[in-house]
Amino acid sequence: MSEPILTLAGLDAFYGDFQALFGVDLTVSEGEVLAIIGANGAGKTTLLRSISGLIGNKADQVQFRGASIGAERPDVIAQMGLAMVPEGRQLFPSLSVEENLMIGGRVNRKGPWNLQKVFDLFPILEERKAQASTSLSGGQQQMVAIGRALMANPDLIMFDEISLGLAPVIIRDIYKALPGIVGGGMSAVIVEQDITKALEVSSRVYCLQEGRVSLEGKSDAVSREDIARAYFGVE
Amino acid sequence: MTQILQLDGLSKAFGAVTVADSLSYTLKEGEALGVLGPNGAGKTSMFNLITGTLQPNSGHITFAGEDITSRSAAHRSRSGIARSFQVPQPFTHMTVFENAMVAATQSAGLRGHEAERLCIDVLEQTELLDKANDRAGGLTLLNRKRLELTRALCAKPRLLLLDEIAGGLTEAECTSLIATIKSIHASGVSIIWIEHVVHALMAVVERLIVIDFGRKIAEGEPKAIMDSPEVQAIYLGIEADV
Amino acid sequence: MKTDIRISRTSNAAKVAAILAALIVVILIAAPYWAGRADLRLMGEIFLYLALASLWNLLAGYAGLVSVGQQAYVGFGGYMLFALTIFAGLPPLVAIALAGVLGALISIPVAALIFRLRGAYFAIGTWVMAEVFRLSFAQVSALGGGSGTSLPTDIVRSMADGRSEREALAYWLALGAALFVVTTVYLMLRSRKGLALTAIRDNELASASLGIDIWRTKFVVYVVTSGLTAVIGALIFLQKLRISPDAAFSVNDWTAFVIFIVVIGGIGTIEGPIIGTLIFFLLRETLADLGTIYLMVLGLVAIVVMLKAPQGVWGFISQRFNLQLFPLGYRVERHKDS
Amino acid sequence: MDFLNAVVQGTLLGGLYALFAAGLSLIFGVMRLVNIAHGDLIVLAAYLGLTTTVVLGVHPVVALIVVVPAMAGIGYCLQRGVLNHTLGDDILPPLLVTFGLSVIIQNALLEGYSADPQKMDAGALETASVALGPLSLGVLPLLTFAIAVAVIAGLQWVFYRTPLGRAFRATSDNQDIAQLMGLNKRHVFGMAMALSLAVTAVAGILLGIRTSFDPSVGGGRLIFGFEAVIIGGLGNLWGTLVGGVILGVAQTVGATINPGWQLLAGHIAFLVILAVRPNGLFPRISG
Amino acid sequence: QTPTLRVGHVSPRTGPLAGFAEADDYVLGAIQDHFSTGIENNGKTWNIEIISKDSQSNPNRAAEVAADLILGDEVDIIVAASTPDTVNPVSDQAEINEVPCITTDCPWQPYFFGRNGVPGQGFDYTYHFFWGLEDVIAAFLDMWDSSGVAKVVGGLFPNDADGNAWGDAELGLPKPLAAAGYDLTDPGRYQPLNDDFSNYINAFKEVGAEIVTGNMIAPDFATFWAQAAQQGFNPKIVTIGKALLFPSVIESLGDRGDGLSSEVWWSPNHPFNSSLTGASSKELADGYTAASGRPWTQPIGFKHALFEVVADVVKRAADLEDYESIAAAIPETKLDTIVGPVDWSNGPINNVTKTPLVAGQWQKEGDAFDLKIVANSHAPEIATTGELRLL
Ligand SMILES: Nc1ncnc2c1ncn2[C@@H]1O[C@H](COP(=O)(O)OP(=O)(O)OP(=O)(O)O)[C@@H](O)[C@H]1O
Ligand SMILES: Nc1ncnc2c1ncn2[C@@H]1O[C@H](COP(=O)(O)OP(=O)(O)OP(=O)(O)O)[C@@H](O)[C@H]1O
Ligand SMILES: [Mg+2]
Ligand SMILES: [Mg+2]
Repeated sequence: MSEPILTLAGLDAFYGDFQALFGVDLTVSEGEVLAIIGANGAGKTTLLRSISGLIGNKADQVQFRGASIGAERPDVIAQMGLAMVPEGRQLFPSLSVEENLMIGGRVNRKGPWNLQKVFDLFPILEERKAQASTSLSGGQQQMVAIGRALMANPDLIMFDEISLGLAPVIIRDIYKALPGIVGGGMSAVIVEQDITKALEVSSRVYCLQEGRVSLEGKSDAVSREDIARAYFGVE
Repeated sequence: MTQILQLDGLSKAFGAVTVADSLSYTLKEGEALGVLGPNGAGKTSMFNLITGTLQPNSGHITFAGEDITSRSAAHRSRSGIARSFQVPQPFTHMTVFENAMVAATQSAGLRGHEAERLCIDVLEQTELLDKANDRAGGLTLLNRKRLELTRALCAKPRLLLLDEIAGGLTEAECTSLIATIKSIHASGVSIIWIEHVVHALMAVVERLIVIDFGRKIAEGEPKAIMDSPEVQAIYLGIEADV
Repeated sequence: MKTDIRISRTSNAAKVAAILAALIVVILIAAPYWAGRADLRLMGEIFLYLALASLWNLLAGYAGLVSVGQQAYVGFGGYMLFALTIFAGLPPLVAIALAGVLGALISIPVAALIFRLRGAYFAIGTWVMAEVFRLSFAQVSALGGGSGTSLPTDIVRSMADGRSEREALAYWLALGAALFVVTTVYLMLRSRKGLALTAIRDNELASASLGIDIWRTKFVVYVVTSGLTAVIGALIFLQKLRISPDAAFSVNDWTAFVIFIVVIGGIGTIEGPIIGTLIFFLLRETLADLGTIYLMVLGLVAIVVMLKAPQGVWGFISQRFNLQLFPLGYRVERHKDS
Repeated sequence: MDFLNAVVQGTLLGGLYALFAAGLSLIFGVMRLVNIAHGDLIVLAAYLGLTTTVVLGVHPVVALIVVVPAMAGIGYCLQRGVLNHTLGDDILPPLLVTFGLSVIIQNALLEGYSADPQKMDAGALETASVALGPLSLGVLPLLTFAIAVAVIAGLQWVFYRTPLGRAFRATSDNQDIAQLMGLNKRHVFGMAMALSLAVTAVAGILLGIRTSFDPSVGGGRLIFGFEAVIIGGLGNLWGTLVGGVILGVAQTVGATINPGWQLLAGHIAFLVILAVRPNGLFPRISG
Repeated sequence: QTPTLRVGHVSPRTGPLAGFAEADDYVLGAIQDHFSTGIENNGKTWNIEIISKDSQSNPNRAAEVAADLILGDEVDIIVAASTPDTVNPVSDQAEINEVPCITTDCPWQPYFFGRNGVPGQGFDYTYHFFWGLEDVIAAFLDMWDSSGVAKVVGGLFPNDADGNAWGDAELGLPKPLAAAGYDLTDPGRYQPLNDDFSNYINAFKEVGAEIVTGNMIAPDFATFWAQAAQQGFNPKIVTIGKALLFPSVIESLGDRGDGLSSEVWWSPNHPFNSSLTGASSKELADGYTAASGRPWTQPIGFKHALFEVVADVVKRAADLEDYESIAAAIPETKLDTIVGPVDWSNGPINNVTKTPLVAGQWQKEGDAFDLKIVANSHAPEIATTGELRLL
């Protein structure tokens, strides 16, 4: 296995005095696709928010490319090459499709992705580029959200609930695009409710339960029973 | 049995997202109904429509003989509809006991010792009595969900709406939760229960509906529903040989 | 072994505080017999500000209605005192009470309009309302228009015979108003309505789903607060003897300073306004002669407190020592009987 | 004729109000900040302009070259040093902090410049006029109106056509996600305040030419600014201009009925509009 | 041991009215120096302690500090000056708290009627010396009559204490102006800090007004005056009370300040001397300019005179320990002060006495403006220093 690009060491996370994550340890290797699964409210989104800096942590609880970033500001972390496709897409409603993509490119990192490349990946977006982002269908919005993250040319991209609320056909399209995205050596973390899909695209999987890692393993090696147990704590 | 709740062609959309699409069904007094559907199907939104946190674009809701479509959430609560929130909504700066008291005094309309007595009893039943003096903001997720149930029960509901309260429970906890809900049901309270933990649901409900994209796609006896290939495909993600 | 569960609504600290408070109140009631005229007047003013602050705290800290227009009711109450005594010939005490009733009444249509606004819009709406009050009273020439008018000395003299009796009466009225307001706020918050208010402040979504009519609850608080604020306004201008639109509807004197008091003391607590009032007057009495410097210090204190201790002085203390002098909550106590 | 004159003069007055309001509208739209000190900042700008004209002996309009960057710098520092720490769901902290600022600015000006009314001498510009049919219009009010339109058009251009504007809109839509795009929200807010106070500088200079000012006149102007912003709808800059004009016209028309109703008429117009449309006439986002 | 008599003083040191109090430090300093040896009363020397407080130009605050002085510092006499917003609240507090009070620098009508005074009854403890609206009208007419302009006047009165008094249909300008054959156009009371005077200008233009008069605060006048030019309204005489008192205001108007006129209550040319120091008006004014580097202003004389009256009352009071006795000494004053004679026995109404008033015009001489006295027929002892020029 190659060098870890991201390491979490004993990560705790809080919302006020409510603790949502308890000592999570996790690594992502260079070029790997990692899946994170878990029930509603298990803490998956919280985990991604902690990594991306939206929730402040202790500096050394999150290491990215050897730097301790746990206490960094989110914009600094973004500049370092960590991008996120947030849960529920969260496009900027006052920005057009093209502007949403352009704002993703603000960090100005060198790399293969640019506006044209994103349009090549999702041709429908080029047709709609001047439209308000809210007028798109859910699937198209998800494409914008992904394109927006890619525009930053990140080293590690994180997807939160990549297929949530999307029709099966669209989910299929999105997943079809995935290899083209992570193929170029980019590492990825994918949070997914659909376990079958999650296992299919990832090399390793973590399961969270109530803010703790309840399972970790190679995606092709974990069994359905393991997952069911890890998911609900069902014995 | 008389009917207690009737949804009649209920529709609601947020821009392009349709969360309720001509939704209609009836619930009989004392009945327990299970609701299934994939994430984002509109299940929670349906509860929001019934409790009045959302206003439908069209359609009607009748509760206990009264058309409540345009009544306030508060009115609906006082007339006997109680719910638990999927994402718990505790009064974070109040203690657990005070959270319960809000429901007992405001919704159930009880006063003084009567209200306090009810809260104590319910807290005992939901195993939160030990935490009665804790600030609700500091509870773990599990206890927050228990608090949701506690508050709903302290409102002395005729209709109880439960939104994913079994998620994340251990087997033992799940069993005791099922027992609790069964006993609530046995006391004559009508129940609608959204749950992904299917076996828990199956242990309690008498009827099941399945929702996808805001549409009711199946309704009927639980076992039959679970066995239908359509439900298997949509809900469990088991794709029938594509 | 069987456990016996009791619900307690008080604490030892609160019991001690209550005894102390009773003692202090007795001493304060006797003030006309031990304090000088100046102290009496200063204390009277402190009580009136305490009352205003407690009311604003109820409005903003509990009902979430951040109003910067409460001077509308202070001024309205003051003007009603003048109008009712000068034109209707009512005795001042009756006029003060009636000013409260009228204040509550006029706040009803006002609420109907500004309750359509939220957050910052609401705040600005209340301010505009107060301006409308100010400009409207400036058009009433019977009350002196923009120049204002003085309370005829006969009316003031009719309240009590002799200067010191009158001063004592004014003092007791102020003390009584402060006690009444603080007690009312305390009892209201301990009641069912208070539980509803606290719940609304925490989470409106959950409150509505638990049977709380949010609009009505806030409306009632607004009307009650406005009525009482008008009473305080009448008392204030009974002391001042002269009223003019700019003085009566001064946003600085009746709202900004009051907000300052509440926020410094600790918003959303009953103790906060009390502490805040004491701090405010401490600053004022020591620095007011510095003029501009005093006001700059006041501004600076407001900024520093907001940035460093947004929960205010009392919030800080009560968190530190887990102290509550006016217990509002419930504690579940278990006694083990064998 | 009376009426026509009232409407025209009111429209021009509205330009001044819109200028007072444009900066408020900008920061209100971008970060939901209610800046109570805005009126005093306008007065501060007027004093800076006065000092510049006196020290450098230049025309007030030329003083803009100094005052605009100075105010922008003050705005940026103010935002990063103080106001950023007050932002959140609660509207009280910014309210109280900017109130504190307002008191400090007012009294510091009083210390520095005394309470004497001051005025900037713009020479012939102050009294020049052009005839338009039966009406005689002051060049200064016309210029003010034109500048208001230009400033708003400029802000609109920045807002909708530049990367900075994109950053404003994105941060205003969703602060968290904007940060994930590498935007430092503190810096973005700082820039918004800088821009807002740059506009304030223009407003302050024009105010100082139009009328005499002293440290206490800021508060009275502020409320018109807020009204214009709210009438126009949150974050809608052209709406702010319309709001200013509505206020101006309501005031001058009210004054022809009875001068005592001048200000009252403006406030009443504001309340009526709110009663009918609580989100203003042209809300960009429901707020 | 010498007993101490405390004198409370309230004035607007800060805020929009601060111009009125800008010479306080100088005047009070000089008075205190003079009082340092004490004042003799019934063969006994009394120390005089002056305690001065700031009303912040706010009537609320004025009432508060007056009460502080009376109740806290327990002053034996309270004095106040500068506009009804300071004078009235202080007097009200004094009256109700039974403390002798002397005030000035506010026309007597807003003082007396603004406090709901009843003619023939008056007040028990509060006394006032200044001039009245009848004097200002007389002085204005005196100035206008000689100018030869059309007798069409535009009136600008704000809705504040001064404006309401000046514009009052019964007691203010309208009646005497009409009696003197002037045609007054008064569109109504505007709210102070007005941003637009178009409707006034329009109304004045329509009737062809050649004279503009009124009582305004400086910012409002500046707005009006600029708009008048923009909208092509060019009156020949502009005589405004209050706003045009101070040289700083005139200077801030630049060339447009030249030729504006106003009432003159006191100037270095007034032929009166201080009963305390013997200094002439010119010496007092020059003293201030030398000490502060600023031009003289009219309130200087009256502030000085206020303490002249205090000193005189202190000397004469039968029993300084008794407030009733001090109060009784005030109406018996017959004193020639630096602003003219103060004698309550010949006042126009209870508790009020008047000092002479003339009219003046600001005229530019070189770089500086000088307030020339241009009409004096009602107070011929005050010599004119210039001729009225039309704008
Ligand atoms: N802003 C917040 N304030 C308080 N608690 C929060 C907040 N956001 C999330 N939580 C709580 O933190 C816990 C973890 O939430 P998180 O959103 O990380 O779960 P998740 O695994 O992403 O769930 P889902 O599948 O529903 O997206 C939940 O109990 C949730 O209620
Ligand atoms: N206030 C809202 N505004 C816009 N969209 C909304 C709103 N509330 C819900 N939605 C959208 O409506 C859809 C249905 O949401 P809902 O919460 O009802 O789903 P659900 O069936 O309860 O899903 P889950 O099983 O994940 O809880 C989702 O796509 C959600 O994003
Ligand atoms: Mg999530
Ligand atoms: Mg749901």
